[in-house]
Amino acid sequence: MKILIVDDDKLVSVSLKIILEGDPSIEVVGIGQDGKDAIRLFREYTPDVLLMDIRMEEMDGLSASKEILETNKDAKILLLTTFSDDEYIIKALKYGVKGYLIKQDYENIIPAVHAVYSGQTVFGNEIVSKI
Amino acid sequence: LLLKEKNRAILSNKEYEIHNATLKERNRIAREIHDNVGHMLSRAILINGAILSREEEGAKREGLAQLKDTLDQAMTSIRESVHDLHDESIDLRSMFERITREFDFCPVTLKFEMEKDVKRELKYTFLSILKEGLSNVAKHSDATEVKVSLIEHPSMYQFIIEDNGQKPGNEGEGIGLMNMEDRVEGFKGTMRIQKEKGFRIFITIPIHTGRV
Amino acid sequence: LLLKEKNRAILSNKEYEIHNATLKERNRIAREIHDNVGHMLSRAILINGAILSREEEGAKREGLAQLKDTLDQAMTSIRESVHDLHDESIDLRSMFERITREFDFCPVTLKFEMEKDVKRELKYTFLSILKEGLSNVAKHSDATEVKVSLIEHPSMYQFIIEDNGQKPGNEGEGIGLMNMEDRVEGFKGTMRIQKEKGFRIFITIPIHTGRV
Ligand SMILES: Nc1ncnc2c1ncn2[C@@H]1O[C@H](COP(=O)(O)OP(=O)(O)OP(=O)(O)O)[C@@H](O)[C@H]1O
Ligand SMILES: Nc1ncnc2c1ncn2[C@@H]1O[C@H](COP(=O)(O)OP(=O)(O)OP(=O)(O)O)[C@@H](O)[C@H]1O
Ligand SMILES: [K+]
Ligand SMILES: [Mg+2]
Ligand SMILES: [Mg+2]
Ligand SMILES: [Mg+2]
Repeated sequence: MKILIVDDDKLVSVSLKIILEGDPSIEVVGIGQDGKDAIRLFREYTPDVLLMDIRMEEMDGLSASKEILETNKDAKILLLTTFSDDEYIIKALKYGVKGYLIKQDYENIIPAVHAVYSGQTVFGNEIVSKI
Repeated sequence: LLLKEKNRAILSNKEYEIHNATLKERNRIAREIHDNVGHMLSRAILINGAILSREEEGAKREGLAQLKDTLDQAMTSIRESVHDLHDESIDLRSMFERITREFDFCPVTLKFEMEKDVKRELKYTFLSILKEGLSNVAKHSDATEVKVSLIEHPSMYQFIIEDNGQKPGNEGEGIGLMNMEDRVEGFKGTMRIQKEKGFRIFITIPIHTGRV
Repeated sequence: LLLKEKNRAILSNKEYEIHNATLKERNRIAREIHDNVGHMLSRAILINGAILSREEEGAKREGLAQLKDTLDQAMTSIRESVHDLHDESIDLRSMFERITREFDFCPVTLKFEMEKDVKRELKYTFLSILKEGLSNVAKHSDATEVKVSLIEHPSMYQFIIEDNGQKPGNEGEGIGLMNMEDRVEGFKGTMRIQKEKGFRIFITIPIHTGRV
């Protein structure tokens, strides 16, 4: 499974990459730092799942999700957030992202990515079959 | 006399603004903590997770696991403060319970059936109406019982304060009822006074379904 | 007329109380964060330090060093918020500078010689006296210059606002000066009005040496 990680904090992305690659079936194909990177790298690598931070300086994860989903409505985007009460989450779900993950709960990240890959939805700790 | 009223209006407005200022400040800080410390902590948790994922069993792994627990606790603590802050720390139900319990002119029965959380401006409006309504009973009425109910219906809140007093006075003397009406109108609600058996204030406020 | 004055007193008091409520809330939250999250973080830093001290050079050590940096940053961020909070965000000097600079009735010279930080109530008192003093000059005086000085002496603060106006009016009509006096008395200070050449307000406020 090909994964693209986008977060404006490089230490976060690199840590996520290391954690994800503990699963031999996962390959992190690229790392980006803002929404613009996300759009560009998504086109370049067509990843199976895009893991993307919500709050980023240059272009946030919300606008990037919107743009990617407009041209590629099957894109599987899983958003990363610091707290589950992030006011943007609800908006993002309306755009058609496949859910969100709280960074702190990284132990859930491998199952979450698999779930999204197989068409399920992830709300923080919960994996939901279909909305 | 007009001035006296204005004076009182200023005071009640003041209470509101002080409350408002407090909440604003709280939210500002919540956002600050959320953005700065929360971000740093979750980064630390991820770095730790990355190291842990490559560490074999042993003393070092145990230390890293302790570190993880501690960071998780810090995160929980922040989340709780931030959450408390967003909740505006007014719990409407317990405020209603306290105010009605502390009213000592006559017994009050309270029916409180609210599901969703309510925006702070509206919370404050409910509270100030309740206070004024009860103080009016104590000032103007010979009631031996008051019934208060605040109920969430599918598309509106219904708020009733009624007493069984036998000498309903002439409204329009003070500014208490006027103030209530102003606030209710601010939420596009309606307010009616009925004086059949006792004094009854009947308020409805529409629930905006578009709200998140 | 008495009511009108009372009205104004309430309003100016309101400004004060809103400010006060904001600061109180800020301190409450600062303490909470400091105590809870700060404690947790310093524990995490210690655990990390212990692990680091036993780790050889290599990728893992680098990870732990990054973790340490992140935790240090989080701690700094908390300390800064807490510090900002305690500072109450009013910088008296810059407020004095701004108020005197923005006064456009006539030039103001400012002498500001304060060493230690001042408690927030006193800060607010100084500020409101300055504002009232200057607004009196604009309202009542034909002055072409105002001198403001706030100086910290070993055992007291000395605060003077004086203008060179030639038509010192009769005091006791408004409540501005009364308000000043009230506040000064609240700090066991003294206030004198002199009207030899121009209008001069002379205030001293004792410094409590026992203050923390
Ligand atoms: N529970 C009640 N029972 C009987 N009369 C009432 C009751 N509540 C209000 N009234 C009548 O309505 C009038 C208007 O009430 P309102 O609260 O507006 O003014 P007030 O209480 O007289 O003065 P203020 O609220 O400004 O201190 C009262 O003066 C009183 O005659
Ligand atoms: N700088 C000044 N120069 C000349 N007269 C002054 C000056 N400051 C105050 N006075 C006189 O002292 C009076 C009392 O001042 P005070 O500030 O108490 O009331 P006010 O300015 O008239 O009204 P208020 O402050 O309540 O709006 C003024 O009315 C004025 O006659
Ligand atoms: K975030
Ligand atoms: Mg970010
Ligand atoms: Mg009343
Ligand atoms: Mg004045």
